[in-house]
Amino acid sequence: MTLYAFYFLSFLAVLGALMVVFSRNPVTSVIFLVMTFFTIACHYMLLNAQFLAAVHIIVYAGAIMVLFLYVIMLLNLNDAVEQQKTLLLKVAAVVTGGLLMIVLSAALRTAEVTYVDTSVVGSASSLGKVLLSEYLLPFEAVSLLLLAAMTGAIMLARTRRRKAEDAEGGNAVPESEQTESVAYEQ
Amino acid sequence: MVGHESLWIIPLLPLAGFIAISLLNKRLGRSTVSVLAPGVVLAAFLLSVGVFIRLLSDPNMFLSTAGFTWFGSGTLSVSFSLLADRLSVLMMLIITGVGFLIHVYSTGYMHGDEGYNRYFAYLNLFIFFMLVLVMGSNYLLMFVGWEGVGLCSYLLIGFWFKNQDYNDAANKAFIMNRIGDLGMILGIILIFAHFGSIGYEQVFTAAALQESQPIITWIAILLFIGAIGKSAQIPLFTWLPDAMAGPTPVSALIHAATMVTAGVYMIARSHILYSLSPLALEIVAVTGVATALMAATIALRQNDIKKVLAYSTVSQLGLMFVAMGTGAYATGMFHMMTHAFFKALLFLAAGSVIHAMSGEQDIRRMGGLARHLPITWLTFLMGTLAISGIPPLSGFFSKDEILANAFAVNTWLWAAAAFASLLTVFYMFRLLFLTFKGQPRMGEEVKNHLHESPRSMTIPLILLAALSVAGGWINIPEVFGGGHAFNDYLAPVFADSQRLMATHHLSHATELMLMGIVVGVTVLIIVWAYRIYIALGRVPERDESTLRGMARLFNRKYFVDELYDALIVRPLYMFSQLLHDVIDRSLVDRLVNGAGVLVRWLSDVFRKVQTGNTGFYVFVMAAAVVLLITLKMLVL
Amino acid sequence: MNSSLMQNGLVLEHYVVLSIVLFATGVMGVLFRRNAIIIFMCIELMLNAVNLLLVAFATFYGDSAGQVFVFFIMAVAAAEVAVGLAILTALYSKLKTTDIDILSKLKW
Amino acid sequence: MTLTLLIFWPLVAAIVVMMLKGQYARGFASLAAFAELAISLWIVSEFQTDASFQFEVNVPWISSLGIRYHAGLDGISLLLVLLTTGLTPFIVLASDKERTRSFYALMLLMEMALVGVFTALDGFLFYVFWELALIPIYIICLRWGAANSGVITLKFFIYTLAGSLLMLVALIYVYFQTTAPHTFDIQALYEAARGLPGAHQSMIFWALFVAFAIKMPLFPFHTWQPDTYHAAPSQGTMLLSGIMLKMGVYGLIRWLIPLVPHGVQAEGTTALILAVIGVVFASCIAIVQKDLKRLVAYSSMAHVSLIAAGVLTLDRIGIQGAMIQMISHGVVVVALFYVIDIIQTRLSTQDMSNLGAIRLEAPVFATVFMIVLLGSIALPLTSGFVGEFMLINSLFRFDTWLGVFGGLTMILSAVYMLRSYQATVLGEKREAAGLFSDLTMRERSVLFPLAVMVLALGIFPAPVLKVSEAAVDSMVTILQQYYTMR
Amino acid sequence: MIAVYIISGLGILSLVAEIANLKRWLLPVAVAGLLAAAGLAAGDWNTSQGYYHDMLRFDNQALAFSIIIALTGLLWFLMSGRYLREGTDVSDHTALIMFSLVGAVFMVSYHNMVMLFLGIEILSVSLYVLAGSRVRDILSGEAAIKYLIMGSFATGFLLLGIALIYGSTGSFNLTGIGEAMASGGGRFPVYAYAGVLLMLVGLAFKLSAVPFHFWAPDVYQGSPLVVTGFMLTVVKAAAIGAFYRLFSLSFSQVSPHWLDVVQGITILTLVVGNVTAVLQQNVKRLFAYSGIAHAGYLLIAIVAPGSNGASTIGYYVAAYVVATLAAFAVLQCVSDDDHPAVIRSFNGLGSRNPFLAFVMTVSLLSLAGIPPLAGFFGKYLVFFGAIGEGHIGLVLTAVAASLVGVYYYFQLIIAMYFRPAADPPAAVPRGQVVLMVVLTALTLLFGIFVEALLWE
Repeated sequence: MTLYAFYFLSFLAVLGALMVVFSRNPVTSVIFLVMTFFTIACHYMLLNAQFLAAVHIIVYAGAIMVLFLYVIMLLNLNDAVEQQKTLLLKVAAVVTGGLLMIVLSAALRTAEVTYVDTSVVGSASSLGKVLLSEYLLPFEAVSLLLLAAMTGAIMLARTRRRKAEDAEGGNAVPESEQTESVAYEQ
Repeated sequence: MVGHESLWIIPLLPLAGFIAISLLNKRLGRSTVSVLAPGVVLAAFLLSVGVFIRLLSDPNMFLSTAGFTWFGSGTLSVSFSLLADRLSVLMMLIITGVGFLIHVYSTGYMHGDEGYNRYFAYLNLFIFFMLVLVMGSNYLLMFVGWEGVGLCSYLLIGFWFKNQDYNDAANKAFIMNRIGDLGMILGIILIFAHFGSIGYEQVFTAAALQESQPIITWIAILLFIGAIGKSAQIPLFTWLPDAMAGPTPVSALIHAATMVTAGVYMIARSHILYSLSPLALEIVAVTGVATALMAATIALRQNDIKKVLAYSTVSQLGLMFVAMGTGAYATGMFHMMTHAFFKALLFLAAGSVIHAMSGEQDIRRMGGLARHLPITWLTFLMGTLAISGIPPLSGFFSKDEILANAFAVNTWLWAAAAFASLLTVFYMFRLLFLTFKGQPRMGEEVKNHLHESPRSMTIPLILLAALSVAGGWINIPEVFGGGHAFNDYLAPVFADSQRLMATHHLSHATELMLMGIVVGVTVLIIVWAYRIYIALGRVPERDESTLRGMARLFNRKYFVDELYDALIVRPLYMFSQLLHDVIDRSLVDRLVNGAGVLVRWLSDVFRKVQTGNTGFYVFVMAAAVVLLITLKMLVL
Repeated sequence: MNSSLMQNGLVLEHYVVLSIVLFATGVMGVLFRRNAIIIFMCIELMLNAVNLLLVAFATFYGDSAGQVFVFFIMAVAAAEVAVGLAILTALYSKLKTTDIDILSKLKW
Repeated sequence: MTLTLLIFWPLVAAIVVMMLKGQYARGFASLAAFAELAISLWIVSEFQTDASFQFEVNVPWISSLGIRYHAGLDGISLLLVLLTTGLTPFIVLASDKERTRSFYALMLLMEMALVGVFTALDGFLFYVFWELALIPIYIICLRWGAANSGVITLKFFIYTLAGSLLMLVALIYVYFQTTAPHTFDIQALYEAARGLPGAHQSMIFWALFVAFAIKMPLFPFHTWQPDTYHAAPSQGTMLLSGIMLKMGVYGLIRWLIPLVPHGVQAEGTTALILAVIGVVFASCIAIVQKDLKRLVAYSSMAHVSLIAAGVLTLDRIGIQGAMIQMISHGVVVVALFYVIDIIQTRLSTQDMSNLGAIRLEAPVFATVFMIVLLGSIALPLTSGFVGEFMLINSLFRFDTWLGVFGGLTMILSAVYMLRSYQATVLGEKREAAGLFSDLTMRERSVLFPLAVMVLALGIFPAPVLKVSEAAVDSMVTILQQYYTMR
Repeated sequence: MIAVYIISGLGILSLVAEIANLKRWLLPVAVAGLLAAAGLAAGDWNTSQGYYHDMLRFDNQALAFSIIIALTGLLWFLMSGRYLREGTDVSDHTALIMFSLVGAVFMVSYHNMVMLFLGIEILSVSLYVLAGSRVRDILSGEAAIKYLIMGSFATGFLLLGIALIYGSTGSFNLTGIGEAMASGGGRFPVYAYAGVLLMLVGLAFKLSAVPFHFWAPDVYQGSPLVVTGFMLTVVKAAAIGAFYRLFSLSFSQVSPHWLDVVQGITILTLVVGNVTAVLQQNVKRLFAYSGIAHAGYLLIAIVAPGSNGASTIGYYVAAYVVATLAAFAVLQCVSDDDHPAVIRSFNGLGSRNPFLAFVMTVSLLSLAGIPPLAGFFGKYLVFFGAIGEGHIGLVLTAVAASLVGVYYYFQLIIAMYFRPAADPPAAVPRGQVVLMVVLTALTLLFGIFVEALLWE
């Protein structure tokens, strides 16, 4: 039973992934990616990692994908026709991806069949214990990472805004810089 | 007999003269130089006489100095020390004696030349090196003198350095000598390798105890190559006629009397090595006779007064080598000595002629000079008679002995040598007649300036003429009841060889007969020459291109210069150019630069791979991963 | 140990293969597309494949560490996406495109 | 301590020169160089002529890698140190007044590196000095060289660097063969390398030989040389040819032959043949050169090839000949290049076809030139002869034909040197040629001592030979023992 | 460990400084803080302490690299003070640099894969932003986006590798992994081996080793000058530190499974890095390739660490960092981000400003590996180790490659001293003079006191 669920979910996950790649419309890609994420969350459930599954949905579907959608909407990309690669490059991409799959699968083939025991898995509390004891430092480090990302994103946005303001203000930017920025835009 | 440090004074005197003149060049007046330069040589001569007298007392006596170690390493040790035995003192006497006379002569001849001081400096330096050559106590010192005189010869041939032809002649002389010198130095190295020493004493003592063996032949041949170069034998003789570019006294001193005979001296010095090697002796003799013939034939058709004498010198040197090659070392030395007298005389007299003719050297523009230059004429006549072997002049005795020895060894050798010496008679008298007799053929202006040379020049002429006449009398053969004094004098020197060589003894009758034939034919030739050049008044054509056959061959010196030019000089330059253009620049250097070009090319390729396209970069990364996993996990 | 695991029949190797397939699909996507946003999405796909693999291994070993690692990956993914999209929007305001193949001024 | 002073005094002086005002630079630099000469002469006076290393200093530098600051002098080193300290003052004196102070500082740096190379007894130290010598000369050639010197000097630099890196690899390899704890000490390296099997020794031989051959340079590693000599300023050329190429020969004697005797035995003949080819090759090419500097460059190559050939015969006469010939060649070639420099500055050309009749106006110059030239063509009683005789001697006894070919240099050197003399000094004055004033006092102060050295070395070479005799003897003896044991 | 706190604190402080208007004090505080961090790290020498359940372990190797990173950061601040001050977002920049320094310290002191991963990401995320910080410059944006895409892509491989290794060994701890590897690769050896290769790919990317180097030239060229300087020094130091740490602590037992690969990558890196640099005209790009090339030399030390690989790498990195910073300090004086330096820009620098030319020459000579400068000893130590382990072929390749290196470094020297000056004399700010003197002196002194800089 579980095995069939596994196969079904796997099928959906792979299908979703392929659709992400091959969809022309970015929004469609996003939808399929969300689908894949859901199937992966289901896999987590299968593996008895309920808490992780929940977090996964929240973070990926709830946050990251929304961000993607937001940017797509913001930049109005959903109806922009994306330049396609040439057929040759596409074939090369598919071949490379396929080869990577085949090669890795072949390389990672083990002689034995190993079953996964789902009984001894950490719940939210067990995970929390590990996370806040053994993995306390990385936990804090992630805060640094997020802080850095935040700072960076803000810095980029702020600089751009300031530049835009300068452009409006006119005389705030020296003549030479203005001409240069024009030159770069060409 | 070590410890005669006073020997040093003899070579050092002329060296001091050289140093004084060259350092004080501008500050020394001509008159000072005129005294100083001949003075030191005269002093050296007098000291040599002193040595000579000391050596006369004891046949086996020799003097040597302790000297100092020049250089050395391991078993090689070269000492800088001098040695005087009967052989070297003979040479010293000739060098300083004739040298002195020529110095005196030069004070007149070079009068008015702007390089007067320089000239005498070189001349003194030459005397120094020549003395080192003959007085050195080992082969390397001989080599020092050997190359040193070569240098002086180079400097003096190119004395008038503004003339590039003269410079070319000087270069030619030096380089040809160097070819011989290479042989000589290799010979010396072989001596060192074989005997473990290069000192005369050690080598000769050791050699005297040895059997004949190939290595000694090689030594003898290599040394002889040196002699070929220095004494202008086939195939290295062409520099000597060109060397006439130098001032005439130089030709007399260096290219007739002393330096060119160094080869003869060298063989006399190394006689034991040659005596041990019959093959080497044969080579010496054959080379000598061939050179004698060749040079004599060439001389027949030369029209430059000095060139004729130069070829004559080559020819006479050939005769000396014939003597050496027949093992008659003393005879060779004897001829060397008489030749020094009469050839120096002839050159100086020729110089006197040139001096009078305002530099003209072509005998076709001379004639009838006997009236204007009586002393020169007479002395030149003496010289000519001497070289022609007219008894009882010096040349007769020396040449006769050579022929006699040659006859004893090989009749053909004798025939060739005799023929060469008869040719000598012809071209010498041709020269004499064309120069001094017949109708004057020079221009009026030259004719009006004709004058006998100053005293400083004529006195040496007279003295040398006297020596040319009387020089042979010290070695009057037994046939004429003489004591063979000269041979006896040198006998101790060659004693070791004497034991090794089979003694050829001609009966007096044969000897007399040979003499008779040669002298008889000589007289006939003189008459013939007189007939052609005086009675018939035949003067050689101005246009030499009309000459045909043998005459052309002789006139153009067998085309040897052209041959060398085509076979050696040009190919060498072409080969060098080829090495430079093809091997050096195009091959080796291009290989080296090719590495750079390759790197730049690769750089360009690698650079272009960096397309700036992120998709491509990612693709390469993914492909690399695939490749990596495949190779590492699946294949290997 | 094996016998007790037979019950639910989940095979570790299956997860490995699934992860690899998802990962390879992500890689393919990165190679296949020119739109930077899609490429980011494909990279998310790759990271998720790794997540799945980690969870499978964590379950196999009964070790929470693997699952904890997944948290960190998620956090990093979020941060990367945030920064990435920030850069992208910044660039978009100049270029009016998210096509990465146009960005090839830096080369050679 | 004395030795440390000897090595590092030029460095101190170089720093001082950099601080001086420009116009005092040459004066101080030459004073410093003469001071260095004085130090080296003092060392000579204290030197015992035996085979031992004297004035040794030996302190740790990088002890975890077995690297020490270990330097000392035996006769072989001392001679080359003397050559360096003896020539540098004259090269400094020979420089134009206009040169900036960094020029003199670089020269002094160069002197330091050279003295270091000749005294280092630690493989690593040797290497460091070896490379160090390259930098100043590179900069000198680059900055004060001809218009096209950029590419040429870079080629020179990379080429020599290639060789020396090979040498470094070989030295490190040998280092690891020493008994633990590994060390770069020369004796330890000797022992370690001598114990290696033949094939390894051969590899090491070639790695080191190529390094040294490039430096000298030997055929076919020479192509950097004529261009570099030509492009470099004359002082650079003097340093390069007078002293620097001796580094290669010194390397052969100190760091190659005793290190891998078996390798030398197996491969030395090939190397020797290359050297002899080089003699003839370079001499022939010198004949057809039109540019004086190139001519002397090739002649220098011919001479050094002969030196290398003599060393490779492993004969004590050959090695001693090489020693004296190195000194002689240094003196002669520095003088020759200075002569060319004088011609160049007077007449702005060094092409022989544009020259002639200098003697008319400058007899002193012509005479000095002649003396130096005679030294170059190895006339007896000049410095060149003794060495050349000993070299040809060893070569001829090693192999007859090699000796004959090597001996051709006697003839060929006469051909090209006399040709150059005739073309520049003799003959009729060309109309185009400018006035050639005779030597100035400064030029005399350089050329006269050099000319005197040419003659003095030719007449009294024994003291010089004596210095290195014991060291060479002991080296040859050790070699022979090694061969008989093997 | 205190160093990590201090640097993190400095990062947060600089964000606070923006609000509290303390910007004027920011740079001095940053410099002092980094100095303190380095000093404190030095104080922990020989303690080899693990922190937070062995997440980080400050053994000597980690300490040495931490010190190098902190000091490099310090020197970098001295170099780019002007750039930071002139932009208004000094606090953002400082914060990001500080964070990336923290990431770098994690990378060289991690004892758990998590910390490696987080260290790399903290470093990278900060740098993605810094690379793109010249928003008005498209090239800067291009650099950022390229860096980001390829960096994340490479992270994917790194993570897959970590996951596979975890799958086989059941551990993220380096010691645990090392033990499992030693006992035959853990539960599923093939996973472990594949994991090693994939991690190798991920780290090779960070190190910009060929063929994972493509991002480097473009990103380095497009980024602001000072950021390029930072990436070339700190990132390179951190990457090789991480690389060495992982492969020496965890993977050394399975070296047959990666050694030949690293060798191949090394050779490729040496050749491609050096050769491609030959024709570069843009100096930043030239240094990018030079950076790739130096990664190649550093990789030799991974292949053949010898008895003391960590200190070899440490020394090499220190020498490299000092020389590169000096070069960038000069570069900053002769060019700016709007007028990127090309080789021509250096024409006649020898006469325009002899001091700058001298500094540049020394640093270039050091980079080229000419004795007695620090760079030479770095190369020497690397070759030394390799020859000791018999990798002669590798060393000969490196030798040939460094000859090519001489060629392109000397192009600059030739330009400085030989080509006629076109531009007016270059001015040097006083603070920079001190920095350059210090850097040049370090380059010289490192060469003399090699011993003092090596540790067991």
